[in-house]
Amino acid sequence: MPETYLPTVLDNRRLTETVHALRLQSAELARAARPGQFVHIKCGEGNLLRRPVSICRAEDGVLTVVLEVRGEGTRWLSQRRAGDMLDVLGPLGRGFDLSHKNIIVVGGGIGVPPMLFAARAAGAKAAVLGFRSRENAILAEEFRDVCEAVYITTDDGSLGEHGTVAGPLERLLREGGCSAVLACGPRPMLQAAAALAETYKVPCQVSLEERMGCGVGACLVCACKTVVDGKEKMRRVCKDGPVFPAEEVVW
Amino acid sequence: MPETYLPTVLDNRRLTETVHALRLQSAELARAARPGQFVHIKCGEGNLLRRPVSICRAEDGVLTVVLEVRGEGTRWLSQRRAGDMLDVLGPLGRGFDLSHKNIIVVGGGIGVPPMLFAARAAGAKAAVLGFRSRENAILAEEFRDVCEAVYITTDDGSLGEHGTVAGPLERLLREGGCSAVLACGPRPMLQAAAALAETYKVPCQVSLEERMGCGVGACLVCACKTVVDGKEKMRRVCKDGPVFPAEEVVW
Amino acid sequence: MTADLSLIFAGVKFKTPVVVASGTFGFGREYGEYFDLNDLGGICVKGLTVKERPGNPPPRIAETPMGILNSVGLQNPGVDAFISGELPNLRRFDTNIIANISGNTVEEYCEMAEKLSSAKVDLIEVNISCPNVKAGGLAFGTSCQSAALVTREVKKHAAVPVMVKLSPNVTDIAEIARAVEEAGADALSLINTLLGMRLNIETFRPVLRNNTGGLSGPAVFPVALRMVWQVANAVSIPILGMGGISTGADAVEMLIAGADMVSVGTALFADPYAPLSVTRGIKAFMERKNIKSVTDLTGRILPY
Amino acid sequence: MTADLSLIFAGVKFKTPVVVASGTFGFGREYGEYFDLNDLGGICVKGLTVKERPGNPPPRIAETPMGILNSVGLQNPGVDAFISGELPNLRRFDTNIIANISGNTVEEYCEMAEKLSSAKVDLIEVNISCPNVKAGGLAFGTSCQSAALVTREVKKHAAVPVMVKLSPNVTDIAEIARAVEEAGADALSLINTLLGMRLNIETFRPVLRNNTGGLSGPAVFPVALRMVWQVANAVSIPILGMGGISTGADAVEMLIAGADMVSVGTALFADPYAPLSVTRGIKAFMERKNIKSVTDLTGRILPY
Ligand SMILES: Cc1cc2nc3c(=O)[nH]c(=O)nc-3n(C[C@H](O)[C@H](O)[C@H](O)COP(=O)(O)OP(=O)(O)OC[C@H]3O[C@@H](n4cnc5c(N)ncnc54)[C@H](O)[C@@H]3O)c2cc1C
Ligand SMILES: Cc1cc2nc3c(=O)[nH]c(=O)nc-3n(C[C@H](O)[C@H](O)[C@H](O)COP(=O)(O)OP(=O)(O)OC[C@H]3O[C@@H](n4cnc5c(N)ncnc54)[C@H](O)[C@@H]3O)c2cc1C
Ligand SMILES: Cc1cc2nc3c(=O)[nH]c(=O)nc-3n(C[C@H](O)[C@H](O)[C@H](O)COP(=O)(O)O)c2cc1C
Ligand SMILES: Cc1cc2nc3c(=O)[nH]c(=O)nc-3n(C[C@H](O)[C@H](O)[C@H](O)COP(=O)(O)O)c2cc1C
Ligand code: FES
Ligand code: FES
Repeated sequence: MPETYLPTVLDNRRLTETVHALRLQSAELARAARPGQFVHIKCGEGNLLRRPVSICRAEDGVLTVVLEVRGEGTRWLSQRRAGDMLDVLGPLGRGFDLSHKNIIVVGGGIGVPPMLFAARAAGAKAAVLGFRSRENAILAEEFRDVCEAVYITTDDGSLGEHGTVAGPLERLLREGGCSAVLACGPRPMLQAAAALAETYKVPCQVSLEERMGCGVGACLVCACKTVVDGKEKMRRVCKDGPVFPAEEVVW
Repeated sequence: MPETYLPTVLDNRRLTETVHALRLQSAELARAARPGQFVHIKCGEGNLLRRPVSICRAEDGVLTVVLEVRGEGTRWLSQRRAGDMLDVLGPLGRGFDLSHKNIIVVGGGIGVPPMLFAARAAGAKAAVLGFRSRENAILAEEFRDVCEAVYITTDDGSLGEHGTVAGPLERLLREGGCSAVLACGPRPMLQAAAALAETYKVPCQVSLEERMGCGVGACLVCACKTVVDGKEKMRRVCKDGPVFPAEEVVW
Repeated sequence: MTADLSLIFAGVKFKTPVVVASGTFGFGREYGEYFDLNDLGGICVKGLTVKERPGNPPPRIAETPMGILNSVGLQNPGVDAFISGELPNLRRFDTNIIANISGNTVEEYCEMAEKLSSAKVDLIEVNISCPNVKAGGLAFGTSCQSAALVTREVKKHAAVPVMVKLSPNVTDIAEIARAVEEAGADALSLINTLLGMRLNIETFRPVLRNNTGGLSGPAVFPVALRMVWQVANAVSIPILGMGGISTGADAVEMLIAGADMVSVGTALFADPYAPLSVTRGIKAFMERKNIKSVTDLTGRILPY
Repeated sequence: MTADLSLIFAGVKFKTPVVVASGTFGFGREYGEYFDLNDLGGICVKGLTVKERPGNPPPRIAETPMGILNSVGLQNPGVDAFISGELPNLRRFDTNIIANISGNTVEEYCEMAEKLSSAKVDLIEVNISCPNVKAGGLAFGTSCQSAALVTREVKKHAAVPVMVKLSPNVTDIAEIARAVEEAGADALSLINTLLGMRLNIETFRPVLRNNTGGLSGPAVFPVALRMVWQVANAVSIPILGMGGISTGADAVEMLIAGADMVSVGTALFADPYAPLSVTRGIKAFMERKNIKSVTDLTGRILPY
């Protein structure tokens, strides 16, 4: 059941210049969390709205989130220290359908963390991770621990393959033997992954982002356009998603 | 010169259930402070306006303020810990005129702290301090260190004399030999002190309170009605006061 | 002493004076996972239109200092789908259901009022103040004539009490309140959102895809309180006050200013339990002040 | 690249587009102790009236979520005392002096405009939007007719450019802006404060002795921004935008929305140096974005 919890920060580890991993102590959150779900975190008194952050790991009573400083809210979060208490609503949303064998997970930038949770839970066949540059790469070791193969690409070629995730993903799909693509990252990346998966007739699930109000499905501000049974339908990223079958998304 | 400073909290000592003494490290503030002046303190991101708080002591690079929890702002202040930084504008306002011999200082409730600064600076002859009850009494020892005599009254008689400051003050004035009364506290107390001083033809100065905006004299929200040269005049508690000659105040 | 929070509002009995605001609570299903809907005085459901509406394109929300802007644009399944698909579920709870309606024409308002009366909602809230749609909405709410016209016609078609929701984007809200009262409204609710805007300075684009949106949340509370006071002085029908209420103390202020009941909206987004803590806060205040009935709080203001 | 912050506004040269808002800066003496007044684009002085006014009784201020309510009620020494006692001091600085005037009658506005023109202030700001006084003020600002009338008459008596300050407490601010432009105004400033209220629930009393007051500060920023955008789309005379600006980013938003200059008011109370940091913030933004002249920022919004 989603609920409001007041977990304590166990530690705050800086992964890159702007990305922090926070481990939160909460048996309930860790137990209830599913890959692809997110939590909605209150970021200080100054900010009225909570901030949605994906769950990166949930184990042994500890929930890990990885966040990039983008504005005031994420800056406030990045400054939390061990012992601080957070106000967290969650876990929220519909996560990934992991009832597939031989899953490829695809993550781009700050879309990488939730894919670790999915990869771990699914025992993914391969992970394809895209970053801007070597300095922005995160969690590569963790993926190597849980995936059979990990492919890294960078926009500037400073780490792994030069280019986008599309390269390794296409090769993997061409090789065959994979039965689902799961992706989170910037919209163009999701669109490219979905297009490739379609070409190779592999089902694809994408995790979308949208600005949120309530986070629980009541206010309808996080709408995204989808097609269900040939009919256009506005659905809620927070409640019907954030994960959607790629073929339902109107890009 | 008044300025904005970012002093560090040296310690936060709880004096009663709701009253805290904060010592702030700031050579500049301590050097510039005069008895009767106040500082304007930012109380967290949630509160737009600063809060005016009188200076209780200023010595050796340390400024002491004593505050009572009344609402959100003072609650926030009361929760500051050693090492925290405050945003303080000051010292502000016109303080007491101490160019008198044999001064009697009168304080009531949370109006007591600024009188300690005045008593210490003036080497006051006597202090008359009024509290609701024994539990609310503060700073009595400190006054004994700097005044020849200290009289305490409580509304319920649980400490010192039963009644208000008017009792001891009238006796002291009747005895004679005092040349000025300086007072800070609730309005009815100030009015009573002023009336007694007038009866005994002793000049009296009172420190007023009003809700403030800028704190520096620019916005005119802290107006109080005074009479100067027989003419009514709105004056600014923050800049023309908080200390006014009692005979100029329109009660 | 146990404070009595119940009251009769526009002829309808409410267990508590705390309802949830239209558009912030969907049709009750989502927050129903968090607390017992039986604990609410009432539920104003998401704004309904004659036909299904997809609403405006996203982004539909922007944050502002102690407020939010929304431009949902009345996304809803249409009045018929509400009656068949949502109302039966809501009816399982012992709380009042207030149907919020927005029409493109006076006829549309009337059509919905008829259908919802037959479906036996407890109250109809006539929204003439939505700032996020082109036709209808705000246009009806900014002149006395059109506000009165909608009210009069809806009253002819409604078999349940009619409450009219006023816009704060007007020069004189009391004047409109009086016009609506004269036209036969059973109650008033206010305020809807204040029209506002935010820009992204990196892209020079509005944050909202709709350019502008409606401001709600604590930032608007002092404006809402002033308007409730002005309207309470102008009319004698009951008032549902809202706009930025997030604590019991806020609600008490609103009641004292002249509201008979209060709505909690945006506060839900920070705290899903806000309507319950607001209710508890009102009760605690009454007991501390020895006020027996919540009706004794309404309009208790002592103006200078 | 060094960004050029200077501009011509209503025919007057300004060093920077940042001025301080009327009523928040007195006559410059107090904040002049904190920073060099030469660093300001201009100073809008405290609202002036023909005769000295004591203002409203205190309390005159209340805090609200990210905002304040004030009910000063135009306390000022009168226009003559300003000209003889304050203007000479202000004239020592290389910054523009904008005289803000409020009349009980059209004649009073004209009388002040004449005197201040002779005294050679740089601009006259006609306040038809003060919510804190009974006569004059807001009454003139809520109808097109009266707003246009005041503007037309003041223009006949003013020998310096005339800027009219609009009220946000209206249904359609663009309509009033157009009326004032047609009546000959050289510029517009907006917004004045939104009428609001707070209560003390312990005493059932309004916090302000005047019952209501004017809301300013960050809470009103999204409303101010929307109004500046609407007015910029409606008129071609320059706009001084204000309402809740406290950072360089806020000011940039306001300029992009269509303001030619911005005012900083309430932000001073939290930070006396706010006008300087706002100026620096605009400059840094322009340099980062490679925008040469601040006039290239104005109205650069890309609406959907
Ligand atoms: C389902 C979901 C999962 C996410 N998971 C992560 C994650 O694991 N790690 C991470 O670093 N970020 C994640 N994000 C993005 C993160 O929510 C935003 O970066 C964050 O809200 C920005 O807040 P701010 O105050 O720092 O920025 P500001 O720009 O100051 O925020 C202003 C407002 O816009 C909203 N907003 C701004 N950017 C976004 C965005 N990209 N998505 C949604 N709302 C936004 C904010 O929530 C806030 O309401 C996720 C977003 C969604 C929708
Ligand atoms: C010159 C001066 C000196 C003061 N010295 C002291 C002192 O040494 N110790 C101390 O404990 N208190 C002092 N006070 C009172 C103190 O400023 C208020 O108790 C405090 O501002 C309350 O803020 P709050 O947020 O806790 O209360 P809230 O009631 O939540 O405050 C709401 C608003 O009202 C204002 N306000 C409320 N009460 C007062 C008040 N009595 N005076 C002025 N503004 C008020 C606040 O500043 C704030 O803007 C002094 C006041 C003045 C004017
Ligand atoms: C996301 C959102 C959607 C809303 N939708 C509606 C609506 O459909 N009909 C309506 O009358 N008011 C709608 N409102 C306005 C609220 O009902 C309420 O009048 C306003 O938000 C002020 O109250 P608050 O500050 O407590 O939220 C909406 C408000 C929000 C925030
Ligand atoms: C204390 C105070 C006094 C004011 N007095 C005046 C005034 O005399 N004349 C006027 O035109 N506006 C007056 N205003 C309004 C401001 O000039 C400005 O329009 C408004 O505060 C919005 O800007 P801000 O949010 O930056 O303060 C006053 C505002 C405040 C807060
Ligand atoms: S954020 Fe409210 S419905 Fe998704
Ligand atoms: S608080 Fe602004 S003049 Fe005193």
